[in-house]
Formats: sequence, C-alpha cells, structure tokens
Amino acid sequence: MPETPAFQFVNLRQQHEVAQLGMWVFLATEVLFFGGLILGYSVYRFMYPEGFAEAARHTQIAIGTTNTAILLTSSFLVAWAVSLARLGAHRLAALLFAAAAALGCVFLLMKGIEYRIEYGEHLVPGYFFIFRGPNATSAWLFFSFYFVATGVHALHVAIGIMVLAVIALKTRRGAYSERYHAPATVAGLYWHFVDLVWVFLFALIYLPGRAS
Amino acid sequence: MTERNYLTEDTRIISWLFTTDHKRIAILFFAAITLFFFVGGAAATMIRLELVSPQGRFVTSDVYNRLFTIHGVVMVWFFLIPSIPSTLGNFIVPLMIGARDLAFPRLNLTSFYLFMLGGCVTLYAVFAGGVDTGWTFYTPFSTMYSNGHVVLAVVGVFITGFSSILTGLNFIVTIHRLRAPGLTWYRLPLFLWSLYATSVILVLATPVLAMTLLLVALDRVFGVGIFDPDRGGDPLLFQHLFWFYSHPAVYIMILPGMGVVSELVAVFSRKAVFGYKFVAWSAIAIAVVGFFVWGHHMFVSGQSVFAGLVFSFMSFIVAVPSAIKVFNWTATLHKGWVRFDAPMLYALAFIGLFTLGGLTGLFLACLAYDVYVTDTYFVIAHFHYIMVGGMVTAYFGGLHYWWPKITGRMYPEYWARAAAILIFFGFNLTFFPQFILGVLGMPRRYHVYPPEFQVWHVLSSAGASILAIAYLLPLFYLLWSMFYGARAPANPWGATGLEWLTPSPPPKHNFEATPAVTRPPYEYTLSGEARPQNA
Amino acid sequence: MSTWWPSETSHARAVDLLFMGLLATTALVLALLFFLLLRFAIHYRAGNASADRSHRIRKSWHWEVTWTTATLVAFLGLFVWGAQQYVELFGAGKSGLTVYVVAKQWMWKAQHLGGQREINELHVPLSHTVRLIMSSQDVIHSFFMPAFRIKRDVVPGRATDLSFRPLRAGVFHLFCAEYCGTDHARMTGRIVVMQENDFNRWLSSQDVTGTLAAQGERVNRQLGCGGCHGNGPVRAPKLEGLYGKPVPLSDGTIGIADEAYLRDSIVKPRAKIVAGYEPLMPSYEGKISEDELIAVVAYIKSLAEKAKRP
Amino acid sequence: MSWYPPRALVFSWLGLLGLLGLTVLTAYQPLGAFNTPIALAIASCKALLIAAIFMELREQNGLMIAVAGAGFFWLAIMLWLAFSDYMTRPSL
Repeated sequence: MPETPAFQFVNLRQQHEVAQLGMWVFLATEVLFFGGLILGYSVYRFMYPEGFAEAARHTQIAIGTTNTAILLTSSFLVAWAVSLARLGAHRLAALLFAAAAALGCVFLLMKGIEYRIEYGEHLVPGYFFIFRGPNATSAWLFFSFYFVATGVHALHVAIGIMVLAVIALKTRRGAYSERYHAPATVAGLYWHFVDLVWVFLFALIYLPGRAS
Repeated sequence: MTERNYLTEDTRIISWLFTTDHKRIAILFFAAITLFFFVGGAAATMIRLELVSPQGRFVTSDVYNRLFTIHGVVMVWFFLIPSIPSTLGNFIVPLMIGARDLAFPRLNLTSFYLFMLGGCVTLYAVFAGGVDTGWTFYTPFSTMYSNGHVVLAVVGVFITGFSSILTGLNFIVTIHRLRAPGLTWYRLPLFLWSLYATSVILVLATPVLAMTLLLVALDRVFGVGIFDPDRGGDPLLFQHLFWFYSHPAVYIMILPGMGVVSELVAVFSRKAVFGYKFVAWSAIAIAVVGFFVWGHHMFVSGQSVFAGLVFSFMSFIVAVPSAIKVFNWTATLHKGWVRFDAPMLYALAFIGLFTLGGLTGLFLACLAYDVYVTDTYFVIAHFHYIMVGGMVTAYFGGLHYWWPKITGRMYPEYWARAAAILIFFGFNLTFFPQFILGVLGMPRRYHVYPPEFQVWHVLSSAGASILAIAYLLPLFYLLWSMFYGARAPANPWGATGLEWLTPSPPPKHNFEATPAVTRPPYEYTLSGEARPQNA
Repeated sequence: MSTWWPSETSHARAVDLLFMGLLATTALVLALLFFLLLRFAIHYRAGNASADRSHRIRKSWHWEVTWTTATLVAFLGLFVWGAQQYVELFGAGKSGLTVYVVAKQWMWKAQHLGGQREINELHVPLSHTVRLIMSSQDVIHSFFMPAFRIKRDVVPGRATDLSFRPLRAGVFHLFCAEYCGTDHARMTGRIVVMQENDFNRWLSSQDVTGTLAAQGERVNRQLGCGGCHGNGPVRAPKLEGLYGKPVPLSDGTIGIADEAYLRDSIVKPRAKIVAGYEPLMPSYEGKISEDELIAVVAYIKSLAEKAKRP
Repeated sequence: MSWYPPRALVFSWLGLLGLLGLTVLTAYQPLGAFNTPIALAIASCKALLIAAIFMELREQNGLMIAVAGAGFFWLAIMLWLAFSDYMTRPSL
C-alpha cells in the first residue's frame, strides 16, 4: 500500500511534501485561531494589569509547570519516535508514540484535577464564581480566558492523543519506512504544535503577578 | 457519445455522495450554493417588498430584522464566500495546472459536508424562529439582548468556516506542489493567482472568526461574559476580532471574481492580459494589505482617532492594486479582437460595476465622509456594487465561460446575452437609488422610515423585481442546455489554458498524460489565433 | 454653499464640499474609464478587421508606474482632506454647552445641566457649541443627525462625546444608526434648534426637580459616598475641586480627572488608583443607573466650579 | 541502525526543561515591568527550539519556513493594529 503514491501524485516524494506543506498551512490557521484569544487576553490585561496579576496568582502553578514538563517530554518522545520510524525501528517507535500519547493522557488528567481545584475555589465564571476584593470583575475576565484557552487546548490534546494512538498502531504494523513516513511526520508536527501553544499559554496564564 | 467522462463514469447516487473527484464535488457545491442563493434572494425580495411603503405594513419589525439577518448570513457565508472558489475553482484549478485532482481529495469532500452541515444548522436556526442580530452579530446585543437563535446561527457559521479553511488549504498546497512540468509561477493563469491570494485569506482570517463566534456562543450558553460591559468587557473588542476576519472576507468574495474577469478579458480580446505581472501581484497585494484596513468599519464606534487615521490611510492604499487591475483590463482591449459573447458581456459589466463600487469605497475610506454615511444606505449600495455587481456578475461570467467544459454542452447564446443585459439594468436600478438614499441620510436596517425617502425605495424595489426575474433566467436556460444544448468541443472559445486540452466534459482523471507547459498564458497571434500553453 | 438637502453646521458644509471633491474624482475616473472601455470595445471589435492593430504596446511598465502614481497621489490627497475634518470633529475640545444623552432600547433620553429631561427630543440653542456626552444602558446605539453630517456610536460601559454648532434654527432628524434590536427603526427623534431666547424660555418652562448637580448630590448622599470621600475614618480622595485637575496615579502616570475618569472611577475603581491611596473602593457597576451616574458626575463637576469661586 | 535518540533532540529537550525552570524562577523575581517581557522572550525561545528541532524546520526549504512564519506574522498584524486603538483611546 504505502510504496506507490496516491493517484494524484507523481511520486512518494511529492506526496510527502504535499502532506507536510498541508500540515504547516493548517498550523498557520491554528495560530490565528488561538490568536483571537490572545488578542482578547492582551487587550484586557492591558486594561486591567493588576486584576489580571491577582487572578493569575490564583492559578495552580505547580500543576501548570508539571504539565508543561510533561508536554515537552512527550514532544521529545514523538520527535524521537518519528526519527526511529523512518529508520524502520518499528517496535521501539510504536512504544514511544504510545508513551507520548500516555503522557498526553496524564496531562489531561492533571488538567482535570486543576479544574476541580478551581471549582472548589469558586473560580468558574458563569457557573460558580466568587472572588473577593476589588478586582472581582477583571478576575472574572481572566478566568473566562483561562477556561476557554485551556479548554480549547485540551481539546487539541485529546485529538492529538487519538492521532498518536493510531500512528502507534500503524507503526507497530510496520506501515512506515524511510520511503514512506508522511503520516507519522505530520502527526508529529501537530503534536509539537499543541506543545508550542501550551508554552505560550503557560507564560500568559501561570506566570503573571508571581513576583508581587 | 460513448466516450467515458467524469459524469458517465459511475452514475449511481452513492458514487456522487462519496465522490472525491474535484469535478463532482464542484457540481455538488453548485447545487448547494444555488439553493442558498435563492434562499437569500427570497429574503431580499421580502425586504424590498416591505420597503415600498414607509410605514412598514407588510411584516413586523421582528420579522424584518430576521429577514435581513437571514439575507446577510446566507448570502455572505453560504453563497458569496464559497461561490467561485468552491465551484469554478474546485472544477478548474486542477485542470488549469494539469493535475489529476486537488492535493487532498478527501479533505475536499469533507469541506463539502462541513459546508452542508453548517448550512443545515443555519437553516434550522432560520426555521426555528430566526435570528435578529444582523450578519455582524455585534455584542452585547448578540450575547445578552437578542431573542433569536443566535447560538444555532453562530454554530452554523462556525462549522462552515472550517469548510472555507479546508478549501483554502487545499488550493494553496495544490498550486504550490501539483503544477504540471514547465508551469512556472509566471506561466500561471491569473485565475490561479487570484485563487491563491483568496486562499491565503481563507486560511489566515477564518480561524479568527471561528474563535470570535465561539466566544459569542460560550457567552450565550455559559455566560462567560468576555464582551460583557458590566464585567469590564469591551464591546469594541468583538468588532476588532470580527472585522479582522470580515474585511479580508470581502476580498475573499471579490478576488476570485477578478481572476475570472482576467481570463475572460484575455480570451474575448484575443490578446494577452496587459501588465500580467502587475495584475498577478496586485492580487497578492490586495490579500496582504486587506488585513490592515479592518478598522474602517469602526470610524464612529468609539475607536481612537489615531487608529481611525491609520485604518483610513491603509484603506486608500488597498484601493491602489484594485485600480491597477481595472486599468490593465481596459488596456487589454486595446488593439484586440473584441468579441461580445455572453461571458464577455458579464466581464465588461463587472469592470464597470466594480469600478463604481470601488470608487464609492473611497467615500467610505475618507474619514469625515464616512462619519456621515456609515450605517446608511450608502454602505449598502457600495458593498452590493462590489458583491453583486462585482462578484455575482463575475460568477455568472465564469459559469457561462466554463459551462461547456463542465457539462459538455453549449448554453444558448441569445438567452445568455439577454440575461446579462437584463441583470445589468436591473442591478443598477436596484442599487443606484440606494446611493442617493445614503447621501440623503437614510439609516440602514430600518423598515419604517420618513416618507421623504419613499420615491428612491420604490425605484429600488422596482429594480429588484427586474433583477429577480433576470436571475431566474439562467437557471432555466442553463438547466435546459444540459439536456438539449449543442455538444461542446474541447476548446469552444479558442483559449490557451490547459483546461481546454482535455475533452468536454473531461474524463475522470482529467488528462491522459500530464501536459508539459512551454508558454505563458494568453498567447495569441497578431490575428487573434490562440497558441495553447502546452504546444 | 447650499444644497438640496439641508446642511446646518459649518462642519456639515465642509463635509458637503468634501463630498463634491470625492464626487468629482469619481466622475473623472469613471468618465475616462468608460470612454476608453467603449472606444476600445467598439473600435477593436472582432468584426472590424480594418482597425489598425499593429504597433501594440509591448512594454507596460511605464504605463503601470504612471497610473499607479496618479491614483496614489489622488488617494493621498483625499485621505488628508477627510482626515483633517475627522480630527477636528472627534479630537474637538471639551468646551461647549454640555448635554447628557442616555440611550436605551429604544429611546433617547437627554438631560440638561439645569435638570431638564427630554425623551426622543433634543433642544439646543442656535450658534452655540453643544457637546453631547453619551452613554448606553444596554446595547450599542448610534446618535445620528443627518443635517449636521455626524454620528457617533453610544457604547455601553463607557462614554463617548460628540460636538456640533448649529447655524440655523429648525427641526431636524435624529436617528439611531447602529442596529439595536426590535424597534431600532423607531428609535428616532427630533433635534430642535432654537434662538437663544427661545431656548432659555424653553429651559425654564420645563418641570425640574433640581439641577442635575442637585440630583447628583442626592444620589451621592443615598449611596453614602461621603463616608469615605469626606472626613470619615476611611481615607479616600476628596471630591471638592477634583474635576479637571491632574491626578497622580499609583502606576506612576498622571491622569486628568475628566468625565471619563470620574465615570471609570465609579464603575471600575480599580482601573486607576490615585497614588498614595489604598484600592478599597468597591465597584458601583450595576448598582448605579446611567441617569444617576451622570448626575453624580455633574455634581462632582459642580463642586469644582464652586471651589473656583471665592 | 541505532535506536539512540539523535543528539539534537536530547539537547533541545534538556534545554526546554531548563528554560521552563528558568522562566518559573524569574517569574518570582520582583523585576517590575520586565517580568512579562522576560516570560514571553523565554516562551519564544522555547517555541523556536520546538519549531526548529522537533518540527525539523531548520531542515526545510524557504516555503515551509514562510508558511510557518505566516501565522505569527498575521497575528502580529492583528495585535499591532488593535493596540493602535487601545493604546491611544482618549479620555473625555
């Protein structure tokens, strides 16, 4: 199956390039998708710097930092797995893909715990929100962005986990080789991007206002 | 005809519903957008009917508000944005570059089904009671005060947005990677340059709309209140996000039309497009600079004066590449062999109407004048000259031009010319009076209005009834020609592009052998004979 | 310059001149273009084999440069023309006879400084600069006076202003130009421009429960503002003489205690904290109506004027 | 055939974890107005590492790099022009 290109392509090389280019264009789209949120966040942070700093202090930085490390590590595993899949080391590559997907699950689990804590602290806008002190309204705005941004990101992680699981299965069956590895590479690109978005979200959500 | 083509390859319904052939998907899109065009058109008809009398006796204010919202939402997202890219673009792009299909055929089908899903959700919102926000969904009206089915409508548009993104992505990758050997960028027909520029906007602007609408929906369902002024939210933030998409979206709607007209002007003047590189790069310039102008929708919104100056300046700048195109099209006619087949009539109408629409755009880019006419009928007239006078006219031009390739049949020339002329007159009678209404200060989205405006509204409504009939004509004669029209040869217009090499209609995989390109597009001899790109 | 539709301020006349300029440019371009289109299309029609088609223009770039430069220059001229008037209009000074406008679905409420209130009508004196300070109670509206060629959006959660100086007495249209829901088309009214004497007579004939400032003082008392902004145990900036003064803020910048500042300080007190004070004040967002807010701001303004007088 | 991870991947992974530690540490230092720019600068470094090494952008041709940059360029347009409004809003 994988040794001949699909009918619209001249050769596998072209097919591979097309897949990669397609994924990069899609990722550019994703940048602007999160970009809408980032603009809103930036505008309100500019308008209410103190409120956002105080609200950010209520986020769980320990969980956030651990989760960042988890995603970075899973990204590393995927990058390694892709390079192995190209060399034909199917078993180890499949294992690494699966491990990365498992780390993704851990990320989601910790995210869930974090949401539970925030619910307990009444920090869920529109559902259960109590914030004492003068910055109540801007804290509401901060947590609205927090939940939308992390929620949309978590959705991306969930999709990524499913993609990685499929890729892990196919790798194990020996579907990829040095000549044909476009799906594995492209899935890797997506997973790294999810990681990259989180790096920025981490800086915007967990770090403000820690010094004061 | 015993030769197998993409239409006769497999005639079962199921083979159409699950097809990944770009030509069949284009046909599916044709059917869908025609349906939406008449839904939006029906709403427009009722709007014009209501406005005949200043007291608004025909429908209530709530119904009227729902009518113009349906009209806007359906026409913008379910007709204009997919119109040329998803139909003509889908059909012609692979043929023009000598490819067997788009880069991602299954994604293409996904795009169609997302479009239909979004369309059905939106139509359901309409029939479940409608939406009364206007197509712009301004907050906090849409998030807190509207009594319509905002969430449904927003979700419908959100889903359709992904259809746009997938189509744009597909075109970008296809044009980059699937060109026939020898087809360099400067040998690409201008239609492809335009679609490429369009796709860049589709891919980079649509996600911002998606996020914005998601925030509106979340606000309505969960009350997250990001645009809620009572929580310190800024209603203008919505406008910034919305117009960051929706102004470039105007170029999504007009750029493909410009591409079609570039093709038509060359073929029917039997001459290369004047200043090819300038026309090509002006499309890219429009796509990029088009992202710098969105704030001209907000000159009176409470945006800062400084931002107003920046956006006004950029709006004048973005008009320059459009002007370059118009001048070049006109110069193309010079010393050509101009023929007046129906597609050319549409192309000439496009140049005239688009120029008027574009020039009135300068009035709106001009700060102090915009303060007066924004949110009046002047704006309505302006963008209908661009959208309907421009885009819809170009769509009909392209449809007639490529009709023989798509169906393998010629359309009836006499009827087509009659329809083109009728559309031109009906259009001007409908929308020119609206410029006057705007200059007189008649606000938009009013269904009752002071009686001094009535005479212009009556004229406009009279024009609309002519326009409605004129738009029905092609529906009938084109359908008729599918069965009874004369058989079309491979290259009925004597054009130079690769799409005319293959039989009409083309076989399933377009070309027997991938053509090799040796010439720039639009090469004609001094006596007007075509020199095809591959010879 | 008088036209067939009324233009009743000097700004409106300038806008009409701008319109003529735009119209002339448009007409010129259209005439040239249509002439060339028709001329080429007819002369070089395929049926006319006798037309001279030799010596075609091969090099296009100097044509391109010419028309690109020409359009650019014309466009920049129009930009500057329109921008100048815009800056004059929206960057206008803060002087003038202040009238407060509150928009709500679907009516316009105006309040004069003397406490006179009107609905869907606005009485203003001839030849005086009138400055509207506008706010909305619900959605975005837009205050549109076609005869003066101006409009501006009225946005919930903040105040916008709009100045004009009518030059002829008469009754003119007032429209809501930003779609605001069911009865948007009925959110209309009249602008009544009167001779100064007539206007003063009209003002004094209105039923008034105290001036706007007096109403503000009442609200001030009801909400207990003086508890902190007075001589009580809690320390908060004094309100006397505050209006119009520069205020050092805790973030190191200097703000001016103008209408927007006072407004923000009541509904979003955390946004701008005066240097040296604790951020203690609760937000009055939702606890104070637009009308009351306007009255309190007018009251604080009146305190400054009182302080100026010996 | 070697199953070892390529050295570049290992170094970037360690580098990323190091940068993560650094950004958390600096966030707690009272640097006033500099905290946010530093946090964003470190985030950008991390993003560049991920893009260049993990996503193999350094081995790609100009087109891929242009496409990858396009999203961020357009995001910059959006932020820049929107802030041209917010930073110059007048007071009444």
